[in-house]
Amino acid sequence: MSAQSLSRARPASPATRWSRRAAGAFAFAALIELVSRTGLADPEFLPPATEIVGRALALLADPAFRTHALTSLLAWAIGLCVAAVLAVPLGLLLGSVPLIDAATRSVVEFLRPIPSVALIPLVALVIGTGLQHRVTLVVYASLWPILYNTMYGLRGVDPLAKESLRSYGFGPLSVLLRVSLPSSAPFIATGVRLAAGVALILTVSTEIVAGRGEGIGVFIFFAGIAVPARMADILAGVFWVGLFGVVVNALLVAAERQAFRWHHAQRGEPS
Amino acid sequence: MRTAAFRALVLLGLVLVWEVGTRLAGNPFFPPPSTIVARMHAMWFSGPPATLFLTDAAVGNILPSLGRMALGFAGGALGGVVLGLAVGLSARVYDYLDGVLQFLRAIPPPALVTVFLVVFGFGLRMQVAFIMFSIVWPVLLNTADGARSVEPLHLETGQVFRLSRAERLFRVILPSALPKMFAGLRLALSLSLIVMVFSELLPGTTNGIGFQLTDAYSTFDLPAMWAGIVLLGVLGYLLNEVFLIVERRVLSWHHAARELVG
Amino acid sequence: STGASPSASAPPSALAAGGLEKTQLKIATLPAIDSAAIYVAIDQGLFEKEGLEVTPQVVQAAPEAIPMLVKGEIDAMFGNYVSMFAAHDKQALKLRILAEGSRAAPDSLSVMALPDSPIKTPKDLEGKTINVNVLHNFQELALAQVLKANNVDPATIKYVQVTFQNIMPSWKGGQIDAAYLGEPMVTAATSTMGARKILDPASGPAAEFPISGYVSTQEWYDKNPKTAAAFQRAIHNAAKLMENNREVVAKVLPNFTQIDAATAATVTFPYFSSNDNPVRLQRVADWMLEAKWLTKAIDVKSLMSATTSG
Amino acid sequence: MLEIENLSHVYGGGTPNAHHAIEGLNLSVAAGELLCIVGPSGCGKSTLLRSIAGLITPTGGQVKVEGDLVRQTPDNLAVVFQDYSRSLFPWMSVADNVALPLRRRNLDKHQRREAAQEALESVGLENAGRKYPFQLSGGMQQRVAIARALAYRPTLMLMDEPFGSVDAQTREDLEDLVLKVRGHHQMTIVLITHDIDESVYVGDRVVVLSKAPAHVVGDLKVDLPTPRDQITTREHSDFVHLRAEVGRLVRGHATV
Amino acid sequence: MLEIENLSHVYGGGTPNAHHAIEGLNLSVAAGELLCIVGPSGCGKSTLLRSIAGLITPTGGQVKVEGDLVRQTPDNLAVVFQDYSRSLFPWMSVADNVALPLRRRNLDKHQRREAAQEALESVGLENAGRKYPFQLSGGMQQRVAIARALAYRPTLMLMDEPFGSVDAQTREDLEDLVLKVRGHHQMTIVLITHDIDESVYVGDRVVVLSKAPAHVVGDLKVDLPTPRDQITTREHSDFVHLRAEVGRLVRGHATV
Ligand SMILES: Nc1ncnc2c1ncn2[C@@H]1O[C@H](COP(=O)(O)OP(=O)(O)OP(=O)(O)O)[C@@H](O)[C@H]1O
Ligand SMILES: Nc1ncnc2c1ncn2[C@@H]1O[C@H](COP(=O)(O)OP(=O)(O)OP(=O)(O)O)[C@@H](O)[C@H]1O
Ligand SMILES: [Mg+2]
Ligand SMILES: [Mg+2]
Repeated sequence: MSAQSLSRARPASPATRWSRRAAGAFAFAALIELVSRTGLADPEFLPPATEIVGRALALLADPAFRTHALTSLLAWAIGLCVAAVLAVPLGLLLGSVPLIDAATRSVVEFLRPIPSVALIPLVALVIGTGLQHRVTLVVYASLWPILYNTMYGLRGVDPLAKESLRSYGFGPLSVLLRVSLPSSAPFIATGVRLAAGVALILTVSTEIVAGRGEGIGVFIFFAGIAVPARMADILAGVFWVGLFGVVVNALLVAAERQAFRWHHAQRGEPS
Repeated sequence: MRTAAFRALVLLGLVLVWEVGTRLAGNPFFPPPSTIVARMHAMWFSGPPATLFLTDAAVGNILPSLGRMALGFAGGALGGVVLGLAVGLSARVYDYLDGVLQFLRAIPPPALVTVFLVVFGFGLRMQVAFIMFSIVWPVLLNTADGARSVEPLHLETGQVFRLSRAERLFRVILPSALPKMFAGLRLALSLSLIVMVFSELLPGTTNGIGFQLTDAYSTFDLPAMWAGIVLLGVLGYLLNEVFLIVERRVLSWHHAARELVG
Repeated sequence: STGASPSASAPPSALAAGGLEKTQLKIATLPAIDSAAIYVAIDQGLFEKEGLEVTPQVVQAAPEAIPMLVKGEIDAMFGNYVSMFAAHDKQALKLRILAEGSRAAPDSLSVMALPDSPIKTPKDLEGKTINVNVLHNFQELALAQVLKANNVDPATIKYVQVTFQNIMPSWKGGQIDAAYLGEPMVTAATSTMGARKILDPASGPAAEFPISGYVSTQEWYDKNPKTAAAFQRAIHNAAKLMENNREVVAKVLPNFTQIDAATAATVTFPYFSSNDNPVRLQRVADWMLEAKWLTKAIDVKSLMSATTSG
Repeated sequence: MLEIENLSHVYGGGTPNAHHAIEGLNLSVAAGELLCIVGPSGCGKSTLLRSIAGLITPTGGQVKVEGDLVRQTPDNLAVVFQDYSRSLFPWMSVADNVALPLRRRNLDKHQRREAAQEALESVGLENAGRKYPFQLSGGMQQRVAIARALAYRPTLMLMDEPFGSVDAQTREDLEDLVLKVRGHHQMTIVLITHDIDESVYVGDRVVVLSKAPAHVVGDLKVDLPTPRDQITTREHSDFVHLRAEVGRLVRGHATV
Repeated sequence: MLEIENLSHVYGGGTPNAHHAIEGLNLSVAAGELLCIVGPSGCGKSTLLRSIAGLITPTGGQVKVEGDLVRQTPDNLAVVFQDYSRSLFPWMSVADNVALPLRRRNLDKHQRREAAQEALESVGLENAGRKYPFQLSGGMQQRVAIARALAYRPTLMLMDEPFGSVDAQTREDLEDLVLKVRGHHQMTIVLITHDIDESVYVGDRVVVLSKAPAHVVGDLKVDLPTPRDQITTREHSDFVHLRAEVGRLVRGHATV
């Protein structure tokens, strides 16, 4: 994915680009390795990168860990999908009907900053503590990026494009769905990408704080209460979560490039 | 003015429903708003006039919390804008950093508490770092998106007239990216309030709204817990209103150009 | 026969055993040594003998189990008395103590200092920062009594809440002056870091301080009195079994804690209560009242079974 | 067909920057008529068009289409916007852009696609259907906007400088196309142009607007023989006379 | 001043939708010359302009400005884009839009503002400086874009249908303005237009391009007396002759 640069640089070859990515990742790992090996941070609490990755690979072979991972994955996927399905229409509604926006804004803005820590017991009380508990919290947190990006995306739509359709006698709903939505879709997609990360964080965090049964967060929690804490296990779990985030982001970016070819091609980016 | 009255009316109606509902349910986990407000008053707002009616508990908890939040938000927003622009504008920076950033973005901060602790130690530094680390992402991604979707002809115009890099950045790219950046900042603002609460669960914290809130829950002082929740809601609402005023100022051209027609 | 049996497939012996109202129980436990009795009872078939089938559910901390208890997702839970009494006092929960669980044994809790620390005696703790798992809980309550007995003003101590996992880094990093540890950390800190014991918080006035027990709601208890009694018997029997037999405990620890067999062999266990004793439990409630953690006195006896079993 | 009574429009009314774009404008257009509007740059022509299309609510007076007051966009109306490039949807292929309004007609997908292709052919873009708007030149985009309006077969067509970006030959062809389509499908057309020759060539009537605030300063009936022809019509003595007349009226109210 | 050798440009090269916009185009423009380019819609005129401005890298051949190969945008170059409305910055007032490029000139803020105001006056927009682009009509926006380029005082000016959206009178005034400025400031100008009369009136030379892929099919020297005059020049017999000649060349390569 090439970016619009300040000066027009020739797009680098895929090989160059991959080697840069590798260099970036390698530098990051090397930094951790260094900080740990030199004792800048106590290696007991921040083990070297090689150890973390080694442990992460070993965990792959552990069926219990795989169950943990799959459970988290499920909660994440359900939560993200529900959030997207709720947030996009809601964003369209709030972004296009000022009256509803005005009516709900105080409530929405009031509810938004309530942290999930405060909600954990209350949600548990109302809907129980199973999968639905995690999913509810995930939905609650990952709703917002999609909602806001939808609302702000709608505002950026070229009014002349909307007028064009209106002039053909299309009603407000058609204009919303046929012009405003596709026009703001790339920005909504960015919101979904943001939400995917938030959902991942919330899934694992909820598990760490209040999960039981299975889940990467539960795995991390138990590694943390061991004496001494199994930091390599914790960070190996973190490694897989982070890597999963990278993969999900890459997939979503690829999907965006496919779906919004018009958007990127127009900007002279190779597809 | 009319929408303001309308909003107040809606809010009033909802509070009434809440009051009636909780009274009927009689569940100690869900105290009625009147109880909560009374508790808030007793806890925070019954002080002497000299301190603007704030109690010691308010001065000792609300103010430090807001300070942490403000620092974290400022740092995170700045970092997000700078990184977002870099990643959005330079293919090279994008290649080098994107993988690492996406990796970090997915990491649940609670799993890293120990690492934060060894790197930053107890207290403000760790808390602010924690908030920054959590809120930087919406700003970063949305800024990058904004920087990437500048109207191509605007860039070409800048190029033709040989604007310097700084001029292109500050006079062309930044203004174009601003509307999207603001979406990210608005997300980050409420997020910073949420993460502030989390940061006050970190080892060694001794004050703050989040600290009071969790302490209230662990001692089952439920009205006090709800007082914390409501305070956060009110703060979030107020901060958002301030944010919108700033946004309307900064983006007046955008709103006018987009809303005038039709 | 009682129609209250939830499942027709319950073993007929259970019904015969005394007409239990409910035979399948879900109990929330903690991933700590204190919870061992319930696992021993399962392992040794003590519940089965009472006609009960118990499924333990490990939760991260006791306050999280309270919504589950209130909502009826679980039948009973293992929790520390200070939290439970606070919840009861604030009417978040109408409490019923089914069976006592654990009491602090000498050296199962310890306030410790690193080898090169200037803190040598309890007096040196004055004005120092000490960690606790959760603020305003049994750790503070017990330590306050012991400090007073050692002529140290408890009010001078600064408590900071540090999660389990972060005690060691904070301690080594100098962010806490002395560490308030429980097992198995006491053993680990002694052997790997050469940490010194400054004070045993479960000594003197706080000796055999009751820490945790098995509780349900009053409502649940009223509905299932026979089941409650059977449960109490099984727990007490397990405790009796554990009194002089470390192996039965060590065997179950890896099931629900992160303590491996080797460590299990060396750690100091708490006392597991093989009978219920309202008198020693009343002490906890009284101290809480003294610390103003309760709004009014609690008569602990009224929350406990008439049959003290044992 | 179209009646405009005492129309006024003020932009930013109430603010110190209020701008009177139109003031007390009266105009009526008969069904089937092709009315050309000329007038100085910035006088208020596009504003007038927007009022007719119901895209803005004029601050004074009224617009009636087929006797009904225009509040929303009237039925069976098509607009070719001056800023044609922004009026095309960048996320759709050219063919989809043209076919989209046809959803308002009872046509199935196949028919829509055919009608779109036909319209594109008529403006000389038979090969552009699968491209995206940004892949077309300015003039080609303008022709897509025209094709979109034509394919819709409106009864009232509003065109805002529709031929400004095409070469002379194409322009003539498009002029003739509009004349032909108008004849076939009984359209009423209001066409804004800066080309005085064009206004006389295609118009049944030419209305000249004053500079801002716009009102009518000239209303000329064009009585040239039909069908018109690019060579003979332009040589017609009436043509030469009318064009000079329009030119005089416009020049009397120019801006620079 | 400007040399174009064997220029080719293919859009979407390597894909099945590859489009040859320009092929083997040769052209040179002397310093101080005003070259008009005419050609059918979509033939590749804007593409040519973009290559000269260094905005696209042509897939073949080369462009030299003052002897230097164009890789980036050459110094002292200004462009009036065909899509003028999109080339203005919506977040800046009109005056700021015009003044922005002047930051490259060693002018202080006050001087920049004055130069901008002067340029706006010259295009008849003395009162529009404090407005925002979206508050202007199409023709006014186009004039802002022209004012911006003029204020910059480039040595090479590229104009892509710069007068397409203004009325006849304003158009003539702007034509004369460009001629005047060119004389005063020694500019070289390449101007794309669809108006054949205009090309002959303002041009020192008129180049006619073929339809896509574009190459030069006609290159006519315009030997009309200077200074030109809207009435007398257009009555000049050479003018009538040249315009017919250009018309013939364009028509021979039209699209519809
Ligand atoms: N970005 C692009 N991708 C693909 N094809 C393009 C692109 N830009 C232009 N073209 C094609 O190149 C050809 C020439 O385009 P160009 O804009 O140079 O034409 P033009 O001569 O300026 O036409 P007009 O007079 O209509 O503005 C057109 O056929 C167009 O479809
Ligand atoms: N949104 C707006 N806000 C404020 N003023 C506006 C707005 N739109 C147009 N105007 C002003 O109204 C006047 C008429 O504009 P309009 O677009 O109708 O002109 P026009 O006749 O179409 O001109 P042109 O031939 O240049 O397109 C102009 O002076 C313009 O500055
Ligand atoms: Mg107009
Ligand atoms: Mg062009």
